[in-house]
Amino acid sequence: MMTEIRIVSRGGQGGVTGAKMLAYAGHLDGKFVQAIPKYGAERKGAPIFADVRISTTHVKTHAPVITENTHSWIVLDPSLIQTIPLSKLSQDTLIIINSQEYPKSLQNENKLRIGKVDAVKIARECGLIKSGTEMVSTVMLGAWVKATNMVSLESLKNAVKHQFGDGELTDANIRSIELAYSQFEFI
Amino acid sequence: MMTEIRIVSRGGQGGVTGAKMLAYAGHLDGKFVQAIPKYGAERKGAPIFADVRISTTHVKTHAPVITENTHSWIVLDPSLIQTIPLSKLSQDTLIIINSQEYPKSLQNENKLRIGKVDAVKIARECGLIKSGTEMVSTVMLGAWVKATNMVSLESLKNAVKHQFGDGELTDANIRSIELAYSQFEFI
Amino acid sequence: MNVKIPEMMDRPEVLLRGNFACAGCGLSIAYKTAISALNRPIVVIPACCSSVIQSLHPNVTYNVPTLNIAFAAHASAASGIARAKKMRGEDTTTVVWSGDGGTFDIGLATWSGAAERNENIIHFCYDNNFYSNTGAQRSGATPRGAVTTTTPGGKKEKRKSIVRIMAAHDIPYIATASIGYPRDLYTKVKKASLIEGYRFILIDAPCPTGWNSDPALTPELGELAVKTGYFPLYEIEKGKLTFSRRGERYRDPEKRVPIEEYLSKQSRFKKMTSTQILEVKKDIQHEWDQLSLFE
Amino acid sequence: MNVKIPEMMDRPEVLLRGNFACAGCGLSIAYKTAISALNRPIVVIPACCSSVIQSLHPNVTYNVPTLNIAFAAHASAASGIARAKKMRGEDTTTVVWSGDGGTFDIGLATWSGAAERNENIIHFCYDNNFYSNTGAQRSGATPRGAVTTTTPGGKKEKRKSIVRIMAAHDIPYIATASIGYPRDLYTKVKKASLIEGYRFILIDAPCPTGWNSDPALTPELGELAVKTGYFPLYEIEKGKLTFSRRGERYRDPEKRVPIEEYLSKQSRFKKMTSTQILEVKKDIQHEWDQLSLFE
Amino acid sequence: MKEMVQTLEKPQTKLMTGSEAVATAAKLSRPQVIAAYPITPQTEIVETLSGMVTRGELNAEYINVESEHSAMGAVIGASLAGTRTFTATSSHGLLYMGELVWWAGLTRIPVVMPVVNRSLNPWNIWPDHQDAMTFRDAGWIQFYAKNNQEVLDLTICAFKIAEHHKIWMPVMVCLDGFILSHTTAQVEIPSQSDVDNFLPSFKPLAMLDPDDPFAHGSLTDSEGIWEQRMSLIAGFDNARVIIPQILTEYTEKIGRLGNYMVEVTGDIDNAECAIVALGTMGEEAEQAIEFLAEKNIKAVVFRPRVFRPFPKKELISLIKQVPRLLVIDRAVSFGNAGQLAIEIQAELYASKVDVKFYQIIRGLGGKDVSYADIAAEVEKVLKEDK
Amino acid sequence: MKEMVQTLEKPQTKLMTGSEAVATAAKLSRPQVIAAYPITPQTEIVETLSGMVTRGELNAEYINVESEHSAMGAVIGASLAGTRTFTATSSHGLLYMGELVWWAGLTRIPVVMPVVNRSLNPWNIWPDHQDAMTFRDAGWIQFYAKNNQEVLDLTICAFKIAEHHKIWMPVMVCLDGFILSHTTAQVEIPSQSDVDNFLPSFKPLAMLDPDDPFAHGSLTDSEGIWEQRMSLIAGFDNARVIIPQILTEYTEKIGRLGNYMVEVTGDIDNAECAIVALGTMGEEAEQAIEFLAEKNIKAVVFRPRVFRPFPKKELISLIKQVPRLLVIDRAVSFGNAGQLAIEIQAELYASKVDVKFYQIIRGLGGKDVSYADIAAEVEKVLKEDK
Amino acid sequence: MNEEIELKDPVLPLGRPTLGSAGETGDWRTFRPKFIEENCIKCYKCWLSCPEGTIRVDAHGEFPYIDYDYCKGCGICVHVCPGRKKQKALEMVPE
Amino acid sequence: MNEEIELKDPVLPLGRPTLGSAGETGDWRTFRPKFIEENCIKCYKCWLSCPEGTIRVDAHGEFPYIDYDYCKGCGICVHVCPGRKKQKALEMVPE
Ligand SMILES: Cc1ncc(C[n+]2csc(CCOP(=O)(O)OP(=O)(O)O)c2C)c(N)n1
Ligand SMILES: Cc1ncc(C[n+]2csc(CCOP(=O)(O)OP(=O)(O)O)c2C)c(N)n1
Ligand code: SF4
Ligand code: SF4
Ligand code: SF4
Ligand code: SF4
Repeated sequence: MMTEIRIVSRGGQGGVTGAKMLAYAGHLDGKFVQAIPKYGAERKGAPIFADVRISTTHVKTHAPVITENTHSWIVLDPSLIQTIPLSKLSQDTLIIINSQEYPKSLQNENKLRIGKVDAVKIARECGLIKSGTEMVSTVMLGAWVKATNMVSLESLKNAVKHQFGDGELTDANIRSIELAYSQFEFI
Repeated sequence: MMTEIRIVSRGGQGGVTGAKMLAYAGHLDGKFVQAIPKYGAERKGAPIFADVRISTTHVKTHAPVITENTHSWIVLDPSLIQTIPLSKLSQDTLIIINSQEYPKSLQNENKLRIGKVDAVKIARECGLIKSGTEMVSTVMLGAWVKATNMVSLESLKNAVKHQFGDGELTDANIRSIELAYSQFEFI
Repeated sequence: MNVKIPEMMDRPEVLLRGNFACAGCGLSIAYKTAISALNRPIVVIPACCSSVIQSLHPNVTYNVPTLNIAFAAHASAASGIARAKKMRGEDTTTVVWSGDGGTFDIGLATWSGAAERNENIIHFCYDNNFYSNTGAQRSGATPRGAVTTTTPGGKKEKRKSIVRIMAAHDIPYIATASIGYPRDLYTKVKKASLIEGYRFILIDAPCPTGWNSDPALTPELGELAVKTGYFPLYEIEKGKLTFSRRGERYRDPEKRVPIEEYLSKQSRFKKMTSTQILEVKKDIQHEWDQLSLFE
Repeated sequence: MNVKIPEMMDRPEVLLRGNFACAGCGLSIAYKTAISALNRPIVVIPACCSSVIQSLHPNVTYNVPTLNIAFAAHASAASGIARAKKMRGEDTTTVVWSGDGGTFDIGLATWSGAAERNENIIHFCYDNNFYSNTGAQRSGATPRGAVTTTTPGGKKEKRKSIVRIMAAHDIPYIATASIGYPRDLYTKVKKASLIEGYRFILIDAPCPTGWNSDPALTPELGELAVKTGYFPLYEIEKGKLTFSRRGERYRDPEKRVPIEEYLSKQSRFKKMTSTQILEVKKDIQHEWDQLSLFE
Repeated sequence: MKEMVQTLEKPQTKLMTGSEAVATAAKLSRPQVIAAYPITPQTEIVETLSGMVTRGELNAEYINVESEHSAMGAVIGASLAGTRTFTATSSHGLLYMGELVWWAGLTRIPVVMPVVNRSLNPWNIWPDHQDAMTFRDAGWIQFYAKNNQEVLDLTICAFKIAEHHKIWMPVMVCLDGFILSHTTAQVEIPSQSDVDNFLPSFKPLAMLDPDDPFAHGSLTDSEGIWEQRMSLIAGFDNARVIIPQILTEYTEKIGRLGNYMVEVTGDIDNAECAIVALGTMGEEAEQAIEFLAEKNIKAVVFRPRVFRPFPKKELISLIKQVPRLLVIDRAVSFGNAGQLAIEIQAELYASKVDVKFYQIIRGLGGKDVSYADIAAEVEKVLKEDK
Repeated sequence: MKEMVQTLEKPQTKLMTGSEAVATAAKLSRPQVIAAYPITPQTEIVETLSGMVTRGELNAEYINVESEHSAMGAVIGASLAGTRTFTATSSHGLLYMGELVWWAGLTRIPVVMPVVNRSLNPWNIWPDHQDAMTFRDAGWIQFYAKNNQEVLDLTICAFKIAEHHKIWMPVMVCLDGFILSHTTAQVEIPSQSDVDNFLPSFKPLAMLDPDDPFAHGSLTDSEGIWEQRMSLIAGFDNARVIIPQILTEYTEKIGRLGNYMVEVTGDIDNAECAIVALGTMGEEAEQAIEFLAEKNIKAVVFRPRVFRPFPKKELISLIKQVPRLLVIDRAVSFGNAGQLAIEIQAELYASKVDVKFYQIIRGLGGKDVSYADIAAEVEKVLKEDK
Repeated sequence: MNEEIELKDPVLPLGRPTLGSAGETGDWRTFRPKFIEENCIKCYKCWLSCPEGTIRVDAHGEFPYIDYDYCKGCGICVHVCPGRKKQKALEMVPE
Repeated sequence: MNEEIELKDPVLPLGRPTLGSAGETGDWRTFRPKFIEENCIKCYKCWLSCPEGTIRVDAHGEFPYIDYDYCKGCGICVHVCPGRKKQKALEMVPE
């Protein structure tokens, strides 16, 4: 069993680090994992994505996730919904969006499972702001865990600890995960 | 018909230029020719050789002359006789030596045709001295032409002109050729 | 005398909007200002951040003919262009646009040869003090004490004095300039463009991403580098050095803004101890002393 | 103060008899004198005449450990050796032995990097003013007006001032020396060997074959280069220049032997016009003027 | 020799990128002199190692050279001065050090160099094998790794192989840029003592030493060159024998790696088609055959893990057992074809093996190649050959 | 296309070395920018050309660069600035410019570069093909000349081939160091007007021009790279067609050269063995078959004059006609075999040709190879295969 | 031999100058510079220092304006703006 | 697989210091330096400048002598020899 997740974000939002943390959480749960950042020449602010695979056996593929097979899309910036090739998605694909409200462009997509969380708000609440940008990636991971239960909340928190070490930043991120976990809702 | 000649000399004696002139003389006679200097890291004074081929058809080989096939050896310095692999030479191979007297080491070689000319003397007579070294190569070519008639004396002289242009040097060289032509003797 | 802004306003748009440069990019300011001052430039760009900001093929942000070339081949490729255009009788200005890595390090022999031949080239080096393209590694231009990804404990050596190295080649024109003083830069480029032979202009070009500085402060960091004496502004014409109006006063260490003000605005200097800062001050003074010899 | 000959007499034999060098070879004198002054040297030799005179494998004329390396890799290979021996705790002296081509041209970036890192190396450049190995082509060290096989009309540019370029790197020790003054050379090498870091010694080493000069005159040409002011002798220690006892007096152009005496002994300068000779005199004076700034 | 295969049954102990795996392996191997120059996508290796040296975790001299030519120059010097050496590069960096890559190969310098494969110009930072393939003649042993675990294990083995006194050659460990270098995956890290037990300290065959002087690489005539070239050929023959031994020793002492030159994945006996590919494309092909199995198509993967020495015998004895062969190259010899395809065909000819042969080129300039793509190619082969 | 062969029936008009032949050909071709760096045994080319420029016999800019990397950099720049360009190198010089050799190949710079073949390190100035072979992947057309006449003729053709708008690629003309470069032989020199008539002035496909700006070689994604690589492959396909046409035109307008990609010498119908070799070893083999004929042994020589594009079809259609094949390489892909042998075998496999195949390596580091040696090898083949 | 194949034209590595070669980089912004006309003294320092060329001026003497399609929101223009009586003519506001 | 092949030792490119590595270079000579003992002041300038090391001195205070096996006859020693009262202690004579 292999689960493929794509995190869609803008340079600077923490999407790549988020992918690593998610993979790490899977790793702590005893799964085989992979985190693939898609590198380009893009700079801060440009759209980028990173893929995560969580599997019960060693992952042999190295390619970016295949659209049809992707289990979940975690979208860190609502303006990036347009980059998702909706028509190619399979039945029940999960899309989690950082957004206050239900995105209009998805209103008629009934083969998908769509959820949202106001990650910007949570990030601000928790003080997760760097150079003026809200760091929403851990928030979004918290929401995804709530939605899927595919890694344990505990492991995700430990992954955050592993990433940021002990200290305020970790505390803030863990708090944000908890908030997201409680505030996430399917639409 | 292809004739192969090896000129044995020391760096600075003009052996390589001699090979070029001999080839040029053959060229003027309407033959196909080749002059191959054997280049090494050797400096002035070190033993070197240069090969000449004169042929009635286009010369296809690019290798140094093969010992057994070599028609003539032109030896610009008697101390270099020792470098000739005498035992490998074929019947009637011609060896022409710059020497005043008959070299002892060749006294028992009766399968060979051996000739000599006192090229040092002739070169001095003609003023062919450069940085203290007698330039004996044209002298030796004159002797070779006498011995073999394989290129015309005229062509050899023209080759010298081609090499050194008009002027004293050419005149001296031509004189040296004539002297060698008259003084050469088989032993 | 510096050109007035209105005189600059009809300059051509050489760097088109909407490219890959980071927000607040110092090299963009440098490029726009310098290249727009030239007559029919042809620009050679070796590997550096400038080869990234130009965006992806088949589009490009540079609005002038541009040859991308291997890291160490800037001045040689430019030599080829300059000679070819001479053969063709075309009126163009051949330019090398290189980072400090390309100029101070891997490509040094290349430009030194071109400088010796006195090729008809203007060589610009925009200096962000490190390899920005590949993620902030040490270069020969990295100042003592600066943390880079290959000098995580801070660089031990002082920065190469590329200008003095250039000056030893006795080329006709050398200048330093800064994106903190765009009019000064523009004026110097205009002046250089009237001279024949190998000309060199070193441009201080802060990199907010690599220096971890506020993008809005890019020009201010340029100014501070001048005011602290860290980056003196001057020209060397036929071997004779003149400090620029903007720079002259910082000859007097007393008049300089304390270097700490400059250092504290960039996290790359965060680890510096006070002894190291003292050494840097010595490096600065040493450079001024050496430069003064050429006055 | 120069060492006395008797003090030199127990020096090791570093260059064995019976090698491929031409008769009267200047580099042989330079090598013998310089390398024999060192403690446990390990010598890195890039492509140059020194890689030829060593004779054919499996024999070698050099009686010290020698690494032959690619033309542009001298100072980097030496950096590797110096660091490795440091790791191993072995007491050796790492040396670059390069011609002017390797130093002035193709390998310039290499040593510049090593100099910036202040690697613990002594870099010798024996300077015969051109590429001797390959048959007398132009190098960055070729003086204006000299005929080489790639400048058959005489070189148009003046020679690079490699010493000023080195000096701009602020390395701890720089010296010029000549095979015309072997004791001076030996003394300088001894001195350099006591200093740590990147040290550079430029040795004037006439090449009778390439210069078409009488082999017996090799040392005299070395002397003449000094006496005509063409090749000033000096040391630069920590940035401070001192002209050597043997060289100081030629600061005064009046005291110099006329350059024509030097030029006329080498057929490479045969084609020079009097205007060119005047230019060369200017080049010489320019170099002295520039050097004097560092006193 | 008993066959061993890479075992990855349990989740491994650390998550790391391929670059970190290289740096970790290097650190465990205790190089004494490191010289390197940054280039995307190799930079993380260099940065990590310089951090280790700075923090004192690795007792080595780290030389921040000013170019790749100098990086290789420095490690050649350091190796001959008697130390274990390490460098890493990619793409244009590899080309820029090309002259010295040859130098190290032809004069037998046992340096270890990971090459993070990246395409060549025009500027493009994404992976293909054009860079490393350019040096397939140059007297280097070449490994191509399929995943981060193999990157780590092979890098440690590379030192032992390079420094084996019957081999004494440089070794390149190739890993696909980004695909491995920047991808995080699980890697099991051996303990320092296990590695020390496997890899003894550096024992120079010849060392620059004032007490026993020699000249290295001096002017050599044709006879000397011939002798050295023949010795290099013999060295590769030795390597064919010794590499599996060293891989065996590693697997026994440290585990997991396997001792094959060519890895076989799948059911060779029933395979309708075999796929040959290097590096991550090889592991991708493994996924592809699982994917094909779902469609009831049987295929097998032969992945040469070693490209130099070229594993002729191993490949031939495998190919003999299958009816069809699909070779996928990630590089081209322009004016002819894919390098891997050319060399395999040559061997097939020499061994008179008859197999239906198909060759394709994929993944140039970082073009994605997924298991689905590979599977589709296999299906195409089967359709064409009906 | 009717077949034409190199004709050398009458003594030619001038005696010159291979280097002079190159320089003469270059001069006749009117390059506008020349940049080169000396290296044995290429120096005479560079020196002769700089003399011609200095004396005003050739109207060109001559750039005395400070390294080969810069030589190739300069001609790339000059070519894109709209001029015909020329350089020449050898051995380590070729390696040192390697990064830019690739640059010229992959970004399509129509420069012409003779390579005077010389062995690689340790220092050795004598000939073999290791230097040029290293760049067989690099997107260059490669010729190997057998004698000084061919050197001259091919160099002139090289410009026309490089600059053909359906090819637009760099061309390397390889000549064996010393064996050709320093050997004096007869060469017929075409008149300037004949050459001008054959070779029109330079017409850039794209030029750096302030009136029509573009960026050359800028950052390119996988799709762009793929497109350019496929175009390069197509360019070689074009070259296969166009090269014989240009050689035909040369032979018609100027004479002598012949229009084949692979030269055949000897009686193919009765040959017991065919010999394949490049450059002067090819002509040496021609002599060898005459030598063998005296012993009543019939052999034939297939000499690929073009190695890139690899003349597959031509070789295969010839090899099909003989029972035995002896391939002689003057270089090695260490860890596998001779490059020529590998590629021919691959083709034999692909074309399912059955021939008794023999391969040897000869002449490394300048080891002499005479016709007698080659003849002996043929005899050995015949003895072995009885 | 195979003259009849179609000879394709070479694809050269040429990029053409293009506005927005990297897309509409305005959406990289999190803050935007806002122009306050009454404070502007038309010194054009913003124009001079904007790395993006997104401070536009139609002619000397006109007010500058901002091309928000490409402005990356670096804040330099605001930082360098002297404004009138210490009141800047530009300020950063959140997107 | 083929463990039984004999594993040869690598041939490394090592040259060893050898007297006369290029042969007895004395035969490159056309003139030879001749030593005239009575004129020698033991200044050892010849020793200092001989490129070949073929001016030999057994110990300080002894007379120099010449190793004719390797002396290339360049004449430097003669040229630099000051000699006694302008009478050189070395002169070149034809071989
Ligand atoms: C031969 C080679 N080595 C390394 C690289 C990788 N590389 C590309 S740009 C760069 C650094 C450029 O630094 P600099 O010249 O200072 O320009 P910046 O990136 O700072 O703008 C490096 C190391 C390369 N492209 N080619
Ligand atoms: C990369 C490379 N380019 C060119 C050469 C050929 N080459 C060998 S030595 C040499 C010139 C050396 O000149 P210099 O350093 O002045 O030393 P010299 O020969 O004068 O002693 C050249 C061009 C080479 N070996 N390698
Ligand atoms: S900098 Fe401020 S005051 Fe000056 S023109 Fe721009 S907006 Fe107006
Ligand atoms: S915020 Fe930055 S990019 Fe935008 S207009 Fe101001 S200076 Fe230009
Ligand atoms: S130079 Fe002359 S005087 Fe001095 S030691 Fe030698 S031979 Fe004697
Ligand atoms: S002639 Fe020359 S080589 Fe001979 S001893 Fe005198 S200086 Fe030495």
